[in-house]
Amino acid sequence: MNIVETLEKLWNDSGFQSFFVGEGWKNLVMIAISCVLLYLGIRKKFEPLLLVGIAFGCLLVNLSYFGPESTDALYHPELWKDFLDEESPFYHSYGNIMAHGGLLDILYIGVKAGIYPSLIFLGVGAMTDFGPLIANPKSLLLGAAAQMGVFLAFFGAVCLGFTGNQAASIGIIGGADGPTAIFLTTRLAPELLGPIAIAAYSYMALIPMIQPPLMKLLTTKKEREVKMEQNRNVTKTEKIIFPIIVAMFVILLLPSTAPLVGCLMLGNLWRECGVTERLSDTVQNALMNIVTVFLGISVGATTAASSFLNIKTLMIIALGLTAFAFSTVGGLLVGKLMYLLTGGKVNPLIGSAGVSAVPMAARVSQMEGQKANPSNFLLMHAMGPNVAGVIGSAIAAGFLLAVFGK
Amino acid sequence: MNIVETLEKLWNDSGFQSFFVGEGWKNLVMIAISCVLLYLGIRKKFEPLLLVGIAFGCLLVNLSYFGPESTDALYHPELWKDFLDEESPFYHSYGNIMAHGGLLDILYIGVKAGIYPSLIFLGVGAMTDFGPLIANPKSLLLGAAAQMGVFLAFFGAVCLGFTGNQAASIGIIGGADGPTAIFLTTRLAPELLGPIAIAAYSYMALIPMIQPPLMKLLTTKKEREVKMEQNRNVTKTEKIIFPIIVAMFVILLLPSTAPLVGCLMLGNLWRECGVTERLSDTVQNALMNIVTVFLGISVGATTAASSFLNIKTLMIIALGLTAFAFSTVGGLLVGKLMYLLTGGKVNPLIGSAGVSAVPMAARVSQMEGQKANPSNFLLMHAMGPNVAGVIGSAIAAGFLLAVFGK
Amino acid sequence: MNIVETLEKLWNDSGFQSFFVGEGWKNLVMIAISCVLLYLGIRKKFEPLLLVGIAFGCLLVNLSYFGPESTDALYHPELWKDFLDEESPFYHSYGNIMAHGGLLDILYIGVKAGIYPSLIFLGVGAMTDFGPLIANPKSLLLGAAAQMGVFLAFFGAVCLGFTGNQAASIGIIGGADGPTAIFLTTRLAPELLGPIAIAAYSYMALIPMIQPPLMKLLTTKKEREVKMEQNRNVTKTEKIIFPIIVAMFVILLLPSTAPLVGCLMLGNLWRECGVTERLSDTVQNALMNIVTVFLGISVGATTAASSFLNIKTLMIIALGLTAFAFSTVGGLLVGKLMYLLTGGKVNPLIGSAGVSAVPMAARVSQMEGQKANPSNFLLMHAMGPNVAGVIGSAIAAGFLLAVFGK
Amino acid sequence: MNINFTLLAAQTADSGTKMEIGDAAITAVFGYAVVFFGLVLLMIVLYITGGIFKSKDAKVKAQEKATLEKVKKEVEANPLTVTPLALPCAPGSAGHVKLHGVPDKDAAMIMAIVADKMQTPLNELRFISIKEVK
Amino acid sequence: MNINFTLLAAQTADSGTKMEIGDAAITAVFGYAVVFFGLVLLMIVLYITGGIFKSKDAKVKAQEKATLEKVKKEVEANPLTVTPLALPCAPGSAGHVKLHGVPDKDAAMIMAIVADKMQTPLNELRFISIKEVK
Amino acid sequence: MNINFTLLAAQTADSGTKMEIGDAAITAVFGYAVVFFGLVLLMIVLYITGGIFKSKDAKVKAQEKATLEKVKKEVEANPLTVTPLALPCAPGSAGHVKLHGVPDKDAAMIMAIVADKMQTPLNELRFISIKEVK
Ligand code: NA
Ligand code: NA
Ligand code: NA
Repeated sequence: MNIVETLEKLWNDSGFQSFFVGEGWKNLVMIAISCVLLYLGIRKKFEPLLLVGIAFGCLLVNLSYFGPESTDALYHPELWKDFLDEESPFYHSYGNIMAHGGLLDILYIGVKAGIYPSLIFLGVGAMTDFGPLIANPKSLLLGAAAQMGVFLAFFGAVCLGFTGNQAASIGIIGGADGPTAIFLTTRLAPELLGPIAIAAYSYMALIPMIQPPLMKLLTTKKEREVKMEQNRNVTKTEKIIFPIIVAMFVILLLPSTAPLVGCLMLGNLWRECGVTERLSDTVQNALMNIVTVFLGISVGATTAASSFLNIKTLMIIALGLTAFAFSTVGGLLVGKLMYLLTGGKVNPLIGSAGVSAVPMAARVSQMEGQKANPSNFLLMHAMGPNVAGVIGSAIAAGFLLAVFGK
Repeated sequence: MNIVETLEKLWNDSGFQSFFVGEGWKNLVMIAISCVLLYLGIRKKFEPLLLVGIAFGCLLVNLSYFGPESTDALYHPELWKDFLDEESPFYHSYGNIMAHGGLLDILYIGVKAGIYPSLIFLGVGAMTDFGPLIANPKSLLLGAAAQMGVFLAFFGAVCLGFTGNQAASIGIIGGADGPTAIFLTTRLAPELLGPIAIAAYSYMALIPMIQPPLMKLLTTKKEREVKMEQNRNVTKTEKIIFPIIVAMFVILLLPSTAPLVGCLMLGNLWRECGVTERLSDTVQNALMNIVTVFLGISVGATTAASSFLNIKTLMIIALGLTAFAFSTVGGLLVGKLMYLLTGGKVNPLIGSAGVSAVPMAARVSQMEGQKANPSNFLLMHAMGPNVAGVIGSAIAAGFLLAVFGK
Repeated sequence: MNIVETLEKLWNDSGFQSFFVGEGWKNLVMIAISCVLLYLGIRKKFEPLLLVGIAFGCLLVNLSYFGPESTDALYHPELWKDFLDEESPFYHSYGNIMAHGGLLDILYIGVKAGIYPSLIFLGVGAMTDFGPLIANPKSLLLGAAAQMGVFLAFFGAVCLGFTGNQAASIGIIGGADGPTAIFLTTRLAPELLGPIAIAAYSYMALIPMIQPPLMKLLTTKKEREVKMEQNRNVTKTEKIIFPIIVAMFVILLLPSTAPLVGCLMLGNLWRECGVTERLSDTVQNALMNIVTVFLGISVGATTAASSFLNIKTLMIIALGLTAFAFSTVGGLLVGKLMYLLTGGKVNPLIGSAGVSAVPMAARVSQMEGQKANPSNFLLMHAMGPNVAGVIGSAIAAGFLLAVFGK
Repeated sequence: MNINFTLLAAQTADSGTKMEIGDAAITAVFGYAVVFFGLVLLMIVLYITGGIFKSKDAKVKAQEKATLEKVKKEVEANPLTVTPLALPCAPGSAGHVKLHGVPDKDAAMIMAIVADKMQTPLNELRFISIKEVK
Repeated sequence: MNINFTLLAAQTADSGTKMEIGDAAITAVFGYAVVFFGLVLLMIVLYITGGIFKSKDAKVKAQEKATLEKVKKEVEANPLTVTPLALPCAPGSAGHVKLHGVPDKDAAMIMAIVADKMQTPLNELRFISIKEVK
Repeated sequence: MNINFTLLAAQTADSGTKMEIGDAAITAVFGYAVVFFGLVLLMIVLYITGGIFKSKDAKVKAQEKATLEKVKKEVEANPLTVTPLALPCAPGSAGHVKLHGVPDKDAAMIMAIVADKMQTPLNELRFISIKEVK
């Protein structure tokens, strides 16, 4: 044990000097970005449950990882490179990750294996009341229409030079559904997970700023003033049968949606069936929170400087905004169509709620409706397309997975 | 990307057409069975916490798995075949399951490794008051007697042509203890897990229908009318020492019971020791519910059509009923013996509670006792054999594991 | 199936006879020790949340493991020997553990991979109010001073013939921080995990007996009577910024501290940021309790007789006490120095709280202060050094890890 | 610390292959169509199952209407009575309550607290009277 | 999609080997005997440890009996008093309470709520009087 | 069961290598120094950031002092009023309350219960009066 050697080792390991070696300055930039994300999450309340974790994960990885020699890092991109490399002896070896990974590598296994998004969907299902959708099945058309941004952004991304897999992952940002976006991106283009997850959650939080201008642009005041009839009552039995039916049809149509749609509907069945409150409560709370903790920090870990700081990230941010905007437009246009076809019984403002982002988008519809006509209560009507949008995004993801997945 | 090819791929993947290929119709049958199980769980309240999950797992796997080419399936029986095949390069490789499995394959790892049943027993221990058993140790004789069905059904299964391992797994249905049955079957005959788990949980729910006729048949009205003396008080210290002693003696006798009995007794110690409420609460609630979620759907996943729809399943269902009936009979007969030996101080109705199925079987004893004599309160007396039955089943499982396990 | 063979097999497997074969008597001794630990945990309330689990894990492993032929054992030291042996085909193979391990082997994976201590630190962070430290940053000096025992015990252990790795693990007992001790020992000297964990938790419980004599010995009555000025108010923003800053500086300085300090500070950020109560609550309760359950029993499992019953364990217990004592002394001495330098404004009793053991050591300072002067309220002043001690121990562990880790 | 940044860059290799813009356009249109196909299919199924339940629903609604009108009349007859249907948190309605010198909001709060504490929906409890103690 | 169903069938191969019926009978009887052996062993141990604690128990019981009788007398002396020993959820007894025009069940509910809220067993709280406010 | 205890002993091989006592002494001193270095660094950073926030703090304190004094005056003017600032569990202060024949501790309890139930800090609730019903 030579004192000079030890001192040297400590100095070499230390992040303070790494900033000034090679591309270490990029880590400084990423640390600044993580602080901005923390500010957005905490002060601006941008989906803080996930964004604070993602931002802190980003901070941790950029404090501890300066390249493959950072053996103490919490996350090791090169291990995951081996994992994906068919030539490597560690191809598809989670054992290698467990044995040589840091804490965030190990937590990331749950993202990679698609466990966390599925478990979160169990909780989302247990929190979602599909009643407004069952009462008004044509909401599903709006939920479908509002996937427009997914496919437009996909097309745009291909035009900008992204591969098919990457473009599909970027497109799904327009689904406005965090877990779905993470699930698809992990499978199709894991190298883009960091920016895509951040874009997805940030834009979801920005829904109240993104949607209103488009809503005013695309609808007339008369349309926005439309009051809708009260929905019919939905019986308990219908609510119980609904998740079973949806699981059947959607999974048969697109088996690749099974993990997401299956979990969403199982969670919903536990919620509605009336004899499993314990489980419904646990998947909404303890389990969902634990998974959110793990998901947040491990997604944040994928933002190691080298893979985040490039022009692609900027493109993803731009394409993500496009995706959100056009999904809104898609929903509004079909909303207008329904307004016309029903002779003015449907308020087109509920179309934009089809992007999902439950329940934020539905609240935006409610607010805009009330601005046009203070006695207008669109919330429950907008909840139909809103929850339909979750199913719609899952189907869009299933399609992209079927086409681009191995 | 050829549009026709894509369309064809989507069509080939889709479950809609798979029903009409080869043995795909069997999946339709299984889907119908899963709906029946959902009905039993939700409307008939057959142990819904597990049965709803099992049934939905069954639904999901039969919607997504139509044979080894269903790469998007949630569960892949062929991966588990490789896992058990000594010749396969993936023999005993959980890594292969993680890398190539679906969501339910991955959750099933916890079943396969015996984790879930053990963790559930932590919670069961924390929920169980062994006081009535400590107050009245001869309850243990009834708990032992009520394992009769286990061994009779085992014998019957061998006669019907099952292997020793399979017969042991079928027999344990008579232990009326879901986690124990799952634990043993996973180790001895995993190919039968689906039907055995479903039989075990369904018959537990049917205890109030299976037991009363046998109770009336085997006891006289005079016997049923017997009022029993109040149990002595049990001190806090005795309750603390009890789990330690039981763990010691049972594990020394049969080390193969260690995971189940060890966890049961640790959970109970946390309950009784008075300084670990936090842990007692967590293993009863958050942890137990999370494990129940995972256990239910992954056990359900083992009901892929090809392994469920055969004559063996029907035999298992018949043998399981035999097992429950004869366990009840065993308990009642020894109850009658105790009635005779104590000069009429013991009501033989408490014998049937020895099958465990806590606390349902004890409630049935209470009900039947009150029918014979409205001022009769057998509940606390029946709780003794009832909790003894849990230990009895664990010992029976330990014996079968020692004989048939590798 | 030969009946005599079966009987013989059952007898051979049984623990009853194993006590009298070879070194089986050592298991009896360990069982007695586990009962003593249970007594200390339950009756004497020595950190019962962990000690009851550790003691029961110790009981379970010594009831079921009598050497490599105990295939039904809950924990298999020889599997972990292979895991650490570079020559073995199972070197660093968690897959081998999963496939051939018992329940406690599998739960122990979370210890080995460093997951449990990190997750516990998430909860500790969410439970800790760093306000008193922020109000009074010079508390950090006391938190640093109170690591004296760590390095003295390290030196003592080397003198007694321990290797560098082992000495480092023994020294960290003086950090008075259970998860940190477990984290470091698992990485540097896993063969000593059992005794080190037990010593660490036991001495933490003994703080109210270890510290007061030293406090009286090293301080004058006049010093102990000093009343301190009220701390300044700390704003919400400062509390939010604190965990971010600490994570930055400590991880940059010593990247090996990242899992512990990162998790501690993330938990604290969730606590303070005001928009993530759900997560803060979950990491303090459900998640922390679940991890405590797993950590306790799997740490207990490492106390298989052969590795626990030797002279080293006694040395560790003696060195651990030394470590605690000198950490207390270190804190008190710097406390006295601050008393002198501030002209008597700092009560040196708050120095001993720097050993961490939150909040016990701070309460001891409060009690001793009040004994000297009944109107003295040192608690909030002692909380500063107390929480600083947690960071101090993490830095000490990071240093030792950087020097001795691979 | 001399990091091989070429290697590092290689870690972020692109997944999948580039595709033609024409193919992308077809895929996009086709995908959007599949989403519509799936959700329209589901819509049809829901209309079918919904049809089965609507007849039951009609009966239930008729019954409810009657109850509501009855309550309305009572409320009109007694202007001090509140029907806390608008309570944001507690599910269900709570019949009606006489309030003596207690603001409506406070009464609603007290009722919600008690209902919450007792794990009972408000409509299974009857509050006869809430009076501020002076 | 041409699935190899022979392969599929092979996936559900039987675990273990067939056994003779005679062996099965012996194993069954023997197994049942082992279960009895284990639980009888445990019974003996419990009787031994139980014996140690029974003497203590005797003392405790004597004490409790005295207390109960005292309470009984008080109750008989004051017919309006309730001893909510039969409360299903709240642990412990709550001494006795005077009720003025409030049904017993309601009083028990209120007491259980407050005790539950305060995380205090009922026997550490004393309710002097519960009166309906008219 | 013939266990190979040599093998067993080998399982607990020592991690790492022996070290010289001199090296150990240097490492120990050096390690202690690193801990001080780290925490002193942190202390400096905290003093810097703390400085930024102290000016704000000063303003806040001034404001609070004024409020406290106002409350004090009111309390002195009305001896029956309690300011439950010392409540151990409930955060925040609750203004002041008139108590009629109810012990302070009971009143504080009731307020804490209600505040806890309503998930509202006490300072957002106003209790006008708590009176024991006789
Ligand atoms: Na969507
Ligand atoms: Na049983
Ligand atoms: Na410390």
